[in-house]
Amino acid sequence: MKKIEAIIKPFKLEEVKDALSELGIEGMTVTEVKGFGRQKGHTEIYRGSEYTVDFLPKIKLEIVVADGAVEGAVAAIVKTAKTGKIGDGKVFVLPVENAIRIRTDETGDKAV
Amino acid sequence: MKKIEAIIKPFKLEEVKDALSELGIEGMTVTEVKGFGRQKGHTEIYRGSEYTVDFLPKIKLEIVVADGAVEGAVAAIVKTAKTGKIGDGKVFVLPVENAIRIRTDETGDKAV
Amino acid sequence: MKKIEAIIKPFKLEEVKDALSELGIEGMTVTEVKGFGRQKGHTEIYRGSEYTVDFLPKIKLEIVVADGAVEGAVAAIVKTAKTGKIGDGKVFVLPVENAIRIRTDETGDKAV
Amino acid sequence: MIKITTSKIRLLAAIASLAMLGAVISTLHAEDAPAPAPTPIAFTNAPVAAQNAFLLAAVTNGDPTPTNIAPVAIAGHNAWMMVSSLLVLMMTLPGLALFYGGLVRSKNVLSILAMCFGITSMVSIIWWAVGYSLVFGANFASPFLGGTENFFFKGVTSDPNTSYAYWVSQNIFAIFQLTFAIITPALIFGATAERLKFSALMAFVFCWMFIVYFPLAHMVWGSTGFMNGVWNAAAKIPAIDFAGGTVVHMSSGWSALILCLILGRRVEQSHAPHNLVMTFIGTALLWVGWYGFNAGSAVAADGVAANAFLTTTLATAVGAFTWPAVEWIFRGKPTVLGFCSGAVAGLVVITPACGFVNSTGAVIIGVLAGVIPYLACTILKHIFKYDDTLDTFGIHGVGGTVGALITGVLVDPSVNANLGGAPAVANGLAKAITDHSLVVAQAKAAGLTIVLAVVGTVVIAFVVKLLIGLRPSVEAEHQGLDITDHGEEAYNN
Amino acid sequence: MIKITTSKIRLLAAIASLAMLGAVISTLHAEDAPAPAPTPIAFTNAPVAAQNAFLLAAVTNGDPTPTNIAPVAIAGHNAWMMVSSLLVLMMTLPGLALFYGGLVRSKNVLSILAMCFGITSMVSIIWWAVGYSLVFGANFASPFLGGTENFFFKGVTSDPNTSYAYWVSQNIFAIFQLTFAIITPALIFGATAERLKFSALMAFVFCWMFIVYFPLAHMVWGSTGFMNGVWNAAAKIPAIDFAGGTVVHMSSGWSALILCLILGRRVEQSHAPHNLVMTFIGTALLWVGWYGFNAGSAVAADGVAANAFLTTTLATAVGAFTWPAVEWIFRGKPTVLGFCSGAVAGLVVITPACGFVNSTGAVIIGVLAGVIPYLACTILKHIFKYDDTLDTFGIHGVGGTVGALITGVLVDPSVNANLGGAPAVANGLAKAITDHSLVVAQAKAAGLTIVLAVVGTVVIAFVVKLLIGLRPSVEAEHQGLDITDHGEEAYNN
Amino acid sequence: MIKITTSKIRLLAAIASLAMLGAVISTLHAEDAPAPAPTPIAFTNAPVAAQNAFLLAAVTNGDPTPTNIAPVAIAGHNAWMMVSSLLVLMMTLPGLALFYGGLVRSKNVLSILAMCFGITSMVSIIWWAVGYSLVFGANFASPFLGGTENFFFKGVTSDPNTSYAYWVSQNIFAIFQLTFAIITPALIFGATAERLKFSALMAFVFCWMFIVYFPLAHMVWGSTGFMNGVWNAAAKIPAIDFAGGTVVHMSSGWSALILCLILGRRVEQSHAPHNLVMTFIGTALLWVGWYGFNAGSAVAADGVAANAFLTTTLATAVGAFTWPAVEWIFRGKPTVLGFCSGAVAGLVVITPACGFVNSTGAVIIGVLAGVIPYLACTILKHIFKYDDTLDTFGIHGVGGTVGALITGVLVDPSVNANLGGAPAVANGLAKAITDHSLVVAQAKAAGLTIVLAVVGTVVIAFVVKLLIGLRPSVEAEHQGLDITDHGEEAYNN
Ligand SMILES: Nc1ncnc2c1ncn2[C@@H]1O[C@H](COP(=O)(O)OP(=O)(O)O)[C@@H](O)[C@H]1O
Ligand SMILES: Nc1ncnc2c1ncn2[C@@H]1O[C@H](COP(=O)(O)OP(=O)(O)O)[C@@H](O)[C@H]1O
Ligand SMILES: Nc1ncnc2c1ncn2[C@@H]1O[C@H](COP(=O)(O)OP(=O)(O)O)[C@@H](O)[C@H]1O
Repeated sequence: MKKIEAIIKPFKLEEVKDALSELGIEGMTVTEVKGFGRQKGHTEIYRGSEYTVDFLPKIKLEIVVADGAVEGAVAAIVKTAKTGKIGDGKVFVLPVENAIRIRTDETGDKAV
Repeated sequence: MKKIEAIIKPFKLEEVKDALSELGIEGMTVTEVKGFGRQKGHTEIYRGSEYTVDFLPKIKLEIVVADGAVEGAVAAIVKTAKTGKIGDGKVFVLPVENAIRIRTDETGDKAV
Repeated sequence: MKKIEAIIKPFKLEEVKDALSELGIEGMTVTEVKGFGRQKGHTEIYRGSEYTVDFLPKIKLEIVVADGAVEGAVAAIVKTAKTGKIGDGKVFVLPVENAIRIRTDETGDKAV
Repeated sequence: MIKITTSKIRLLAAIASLAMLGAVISTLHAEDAPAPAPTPIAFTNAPVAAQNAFLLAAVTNGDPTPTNIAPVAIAGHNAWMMVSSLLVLMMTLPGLALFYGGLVRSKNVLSILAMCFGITSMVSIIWWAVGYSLVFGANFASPFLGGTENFFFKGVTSDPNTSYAYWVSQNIFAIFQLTFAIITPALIFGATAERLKFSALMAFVFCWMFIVYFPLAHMVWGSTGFMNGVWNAAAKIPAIDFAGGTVVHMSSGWSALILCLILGRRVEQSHAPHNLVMTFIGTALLWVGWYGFNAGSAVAADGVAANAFLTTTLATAVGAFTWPAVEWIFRGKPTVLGFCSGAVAGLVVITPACGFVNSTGAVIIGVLAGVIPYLACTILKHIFKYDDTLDTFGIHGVGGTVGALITGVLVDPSVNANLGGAPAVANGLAKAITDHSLVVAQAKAAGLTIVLAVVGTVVIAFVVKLLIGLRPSVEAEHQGLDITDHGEEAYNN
Repeated sequence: MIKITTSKIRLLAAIASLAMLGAVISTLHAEDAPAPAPTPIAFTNAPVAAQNAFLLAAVTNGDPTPTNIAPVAIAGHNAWMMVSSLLVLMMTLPGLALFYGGLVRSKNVLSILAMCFGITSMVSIIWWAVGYSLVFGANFASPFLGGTENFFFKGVTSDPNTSYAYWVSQNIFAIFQLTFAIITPALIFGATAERLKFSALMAFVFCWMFIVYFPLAHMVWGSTGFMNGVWNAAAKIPAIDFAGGTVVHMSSGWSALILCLILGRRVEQSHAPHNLVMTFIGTALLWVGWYGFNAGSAVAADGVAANAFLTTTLATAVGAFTWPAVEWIFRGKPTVLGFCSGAVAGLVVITPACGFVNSTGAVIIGVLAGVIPYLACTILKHIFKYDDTLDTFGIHGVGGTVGALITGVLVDPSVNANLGGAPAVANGLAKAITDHSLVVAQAKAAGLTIVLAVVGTVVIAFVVKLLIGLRPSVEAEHQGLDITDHGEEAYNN
Repeated sequence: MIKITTSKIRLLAAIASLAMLGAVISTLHAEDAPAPAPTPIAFTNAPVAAQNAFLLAAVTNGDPTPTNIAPVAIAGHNAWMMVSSLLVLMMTLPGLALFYGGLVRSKNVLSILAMCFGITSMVSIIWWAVGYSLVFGANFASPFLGGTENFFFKGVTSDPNTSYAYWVSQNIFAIFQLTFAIITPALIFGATAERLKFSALMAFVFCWMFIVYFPLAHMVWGSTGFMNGVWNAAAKIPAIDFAGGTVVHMSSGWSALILCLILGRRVEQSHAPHNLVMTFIGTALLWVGWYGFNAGSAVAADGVAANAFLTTTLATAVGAFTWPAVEWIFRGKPTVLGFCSGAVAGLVVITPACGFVNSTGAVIIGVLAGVIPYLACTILKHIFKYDDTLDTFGIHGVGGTVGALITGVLVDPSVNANLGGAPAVANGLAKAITDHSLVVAQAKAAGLTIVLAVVGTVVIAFVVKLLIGLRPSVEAEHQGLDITDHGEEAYNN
């Protein structure tokens, strides 16, 4: 089992979700985050004070999948989230040792 | 050391926290997230426009514990977070290589 | 590749970010979280009702870096985030198996 | 497709049958209108002295009867009463809705707004159809209910209804009074917040208006009212209530207590207000709007209104000072919710008194308002363990009762000549004031109000429970009423 | 450093050339003012009977002409009109801004606020310079535009302008009317929310005031206006519009439809309102402020204002009841947005009618307002697939049109004596009412309004598109107009 | 248990000793009231001509002295002054609280609300006890302080106080003036936001009212005031200040500058406003409420009020246009905060002038207001590096000073007959206007105001610092004042 963490542009969420659903991935968890990276922020001016916004709104997707499903999921995310412009985001893959579905106590691949 | 990530229903947070405290777990980090899964969302209608809400409010708990404490902690979470209804959530266990307490520079199991 | 997760006090974010930038770390992802730990919360009273706040506002930083950069990054975080007071937070290091830059399809160390 | 659920059918049935009942009751004693007054003369035909006396009376809210010229709507008074009416509407929308809405969890805030809006719209329709007439009509010649002559606002024109105001258009008066009929039931739902179904609310309020509000409002303010000490020479209980201590605050506060007892406690434990800034805005708008409520209750822009304006300001400011001061002393910190609570408590307690007490009285009332409701919300509530979610009983029930009684003690006839007017002399009010025994009549009025509110609420609540149920499912309570009752969420991105 | 971008130069050029155009057009037919009325006598020199008649007229908004004493500003009326003016200002700032702002995504909320504020400030300046005069001046002696005599508020003093009100200071009247000139264009931008550049908006509104608003307002309300049935004996279309069904709601609603068609659909698909509490507050303030709009349109605190106050309340409450009731029946749940929409629809539809119909008429109007705009927003919009973001056309365009027509059906001359006044008799309005044929004139007025709004908007929109462009880039639309147009974010920590 | 901390004891001690001081000072020169005017005759006993003159004066705010009939409270004026009072209260609660509250970080927003509420309640009590009398009393016969005769609102009834208004109830006048005494100190705390303890604030304001506000308000508006050019024939500085350029804006703005210098900079660096929508709502309510402030300062609903209404609207709109226009040109984008700032600056600068200038003057003032405070907030502040958190000095201090001076330049006696009244002739004001030398008196008044504000603030700040300290700990500043001072959080779930 792996956890895929994808940082994407907020307006791409629906598209990515739909692409993953089509792959049969039935669960994911979404967090609103702020990203700092190569994509330049902007300066906001409030009366006399300048305020530099380096942290841009991003969406973090977390999806735990069985090992075999990783590649397809990552490809789907990369494909749908791409705009080709800087700031499109990243996908990270992390190892997961176990998963449990709280409702049923199922564990492992069955739980995700 | 392992990181336990639990996605639970928001109103269960207090109960789960208390159960973990009883086990002697003294630290955890909580994030408000949105979950997509088997639990059905609902449709909201704003004047003429339908708006489907698939992402439901969930709480993500992150707890880093020594290897020996994983089992108990997971069991406690599963027990208290369970309502038996769809959408109860998941628990994931991930490997952690190191932990440092910023205040004291302690590392490893002592740091969590 | 490793993922560094740091839980820090909110007002330290700018400082930590600057320290990491100086190390040449160009990307990170930030989440507002609530932390539960040794740092005592406080009691709020709304008319007759007491309401205990155990969960304090914290910032979670996630930075994926090449293996060689881990040590320096962790040291920089620990140094700048430290106030010496309880509640300064933790740094966790997790293994990462792969990283992909969505924009360019680059993978591995080049992607972060 | 049309979704007609069982509960909806039951709700409609309940409403319909109560409408029948109301209509039947309301026409039972219908009689002819009282004999008309002697025909007045036209302004131009009156002697100059009478013309001038009439004009002076017009701009100072004097009594034009001696001139025998028919009073007309006068700009200054009409202007003030239009302003007052919109201010009291603003108290409910958005004032009260924000005050209450900020205090609940974010998943229930829309349910508060919907209740305020639902009550506003439904009560307006009832008021137009029968309510105004049942309260301010006269052809029942009854101390307990008005009459049928103004059903569907028949005869409610831009000319004054001289039973209530010489110089204000009756249609404005009718709307002004409507705004009171709106906010009163809306207050109740603070006590039951986060656990009462919207459909149950609507059915409850529908019945409550007929069974509690209309009779009570007539008794206190109707020209033939049972407890209308100032204006009804035949009042059996010569009590006074300037702007609604009994009618508005006691009736809603005691009904709230009963209803929250019947409902039981919420499923989830206590929580912090989701948005105190919202509650603060609501409080401020309540305060601002309350000038319409209190000074507007003079139904003129005269010296009595001016006095009510002054006393309202002082009592509120002192209440807002005292409550957080008490917190600071006993709890270590003055809170924003304490400021808000103290201000609202001050407003509640001064309401029945504002047109009858002087500035010193107002300051005393402010101090009481900062202490007694505070104790009710912090100690009484814990002792008896009722789940008065937003302290409607603690502030309106207790505060209203304190106000009704203290008015009898602090009354100062020098600020309001009507306290020595002909009706007050006839029914004993004037004497009670001189004797310092007015508090007895006030206690009787308060007692009668409590009985009516409690009994009415028990009966209605059980009927509604039987027909359509009061509480949402536990699941729904967890999810929040915004989604389950209204299919919406307050905050998105 | 000064950043002068091309688009800014183009914008300035556009504004400047239109200012020229406006100025030229507006002076084309300038003529001398009409012959002055016979010199009035001083109050102290008038006979006592005249003095008293004058005083009575003063406090009841009577006609002082027979006394031959020059009318002056009277406290009660001035007070009410100052209040009305600030209420209508409050409708835009913050009312409409919150109503609209809550419905957009959080990344576009500031752009709504900036549009409301930008229009308020720019239109105020235009109004002072030329607008007031072009609408309420007379020296063009034209049915289509006013005159030049009040450019830069020349002669706009604290004395009354007796062509419009005997007892209200002209400077207050000018500001009261300014608040209408502000809110009208601000309504338009609900339809184009989230995808119109701020610079394009400012240029559009600048032109729209000259081409659509000023002529239309003069036609309907100017003393020599083409469709001013009540006050212009020579009106060619003797239509009635008490507070702006055609001038305000139809003009903005139909312009909104055209502009949103020209713009095309938004890039991102439909979304939930970012803050329904905000929309609720906006709705409540619109309702409260609308009393200034409607009852203030009597330009006096008299019986006509009183009637408008009543009808406005009833229609709004009934609208707010009906819309969610329809939702409850057909969709299963009454929504808070439904309450808000129904209330606003009620306010829109009663606007032209409020001073001309009775309470029964108001209730009928409320029901229509809860049903017809509901259908427009839910069905019509889906059929024709225009992206009217916040339903400006559905509510103001459709509701305004319904209101204009239904006023012709429900008019009740007994609530407003002016419907039988000398001008109304001369131009045929009085007869049309007796004949029940007024709806024909109303339809003509509505048709003329639609033509003017549609043609004007098409022309202006294409000119602005050519000069500075209408839409932001797709990137900017994704990022949100708050950052791209104003460099700010609404919410931080 | 009761928690009595040392700081609380010190605070109480400070307040108590200052109360003593105030009381002592205030009775020092107490003398008998001035000789009463000749007994007026009753209305009914006056000749008809006098009656009619009296009635006309009543509804137009004329001078009834020639009729020798005692003036009474008149509906139209009372109505307007009640409205004005509640509008100015609304400026503080919730207006200013939201304007300031939106600009701070979310962890300090409640501290802003608590300060506004705390000041409102405490100042109300002081005002009732001694403040009103010290400002508007007369028995000290002093140009610097009023008298003791109205302590505890003795004699403040519904009859007019004819030294200030013929036709308005004195109790309304007293509350109207209270609302000014509330907002003035509340303005100060924009400059010190996010780093001043609540207890320090309360102690500071308590002293500041006695040392700065009461003397200054008497000097400018008291019937025996040192700088009351319009009404005091013996004024030494015949300056004019219609609604409080010196008393309200300069006094608070300069005090704010000094206090923020004494406090030092905040611990955390600059930040974005936490909720610009909140600031926008606050701005809009300030604008709406300011009509009570400015037009209400006529203390009548007359032509002077009407003119103030007009000039306030124009200056604000032009200010709101100019500030973002300057931003657009120099910075590339017009901001919502720019609109808000420009509107408030326009309101500030027009305040002393509103009843004395014409519409052209108002437009000029609007332009100045959009430019000069803008420069103060963006350039001056950076040069001198003071941490005026929310630009209280930049807008109120600088804007108020500009307003005070420019009023002397743009004054137009044709809009306000009082500028040529008997007192103005006696003290040289009338001549200064004809000579175009009024600006000298204005500069003197401004200078005196600055000296009083600066010296008073320095003294009080150091006393309070010594007794209870001004700043919270660095830890507390990081955590936010909401939790540390009030034990609450604004936003939860
Ligand atoms: N090393 C990293 N660790 C964690 N998150 C990162 C890292 N680098 C980038 N990110 C996230 O990815 C987002 C996009 O990265 P950015 O460098 O702006 O553009 P791109 O993805 O096109 O290279 C950032 O806003 C941040 O949230
Ligand atoms: N594969 C997954 N990866 C990450 N999070 C998941 C995954 N599947 C489910 N979740 C999270 O768990 C929550 C509950 O899952 P759901 O399928 O609705 O019900 P259940 O846990 O009862 O099977 C989801 O809302 C989502 O937040
Ligand atoms: N075992 C843990 N797992 C995850 N997060 C933790 C854990 N322990 C502490 N934290 C996070 O670190 C923060 C600081 O921890 P705390 O015990 O309060 O102080 P300190 O870091 O000084 O020991 C907590 O608020 C929480 O967010």
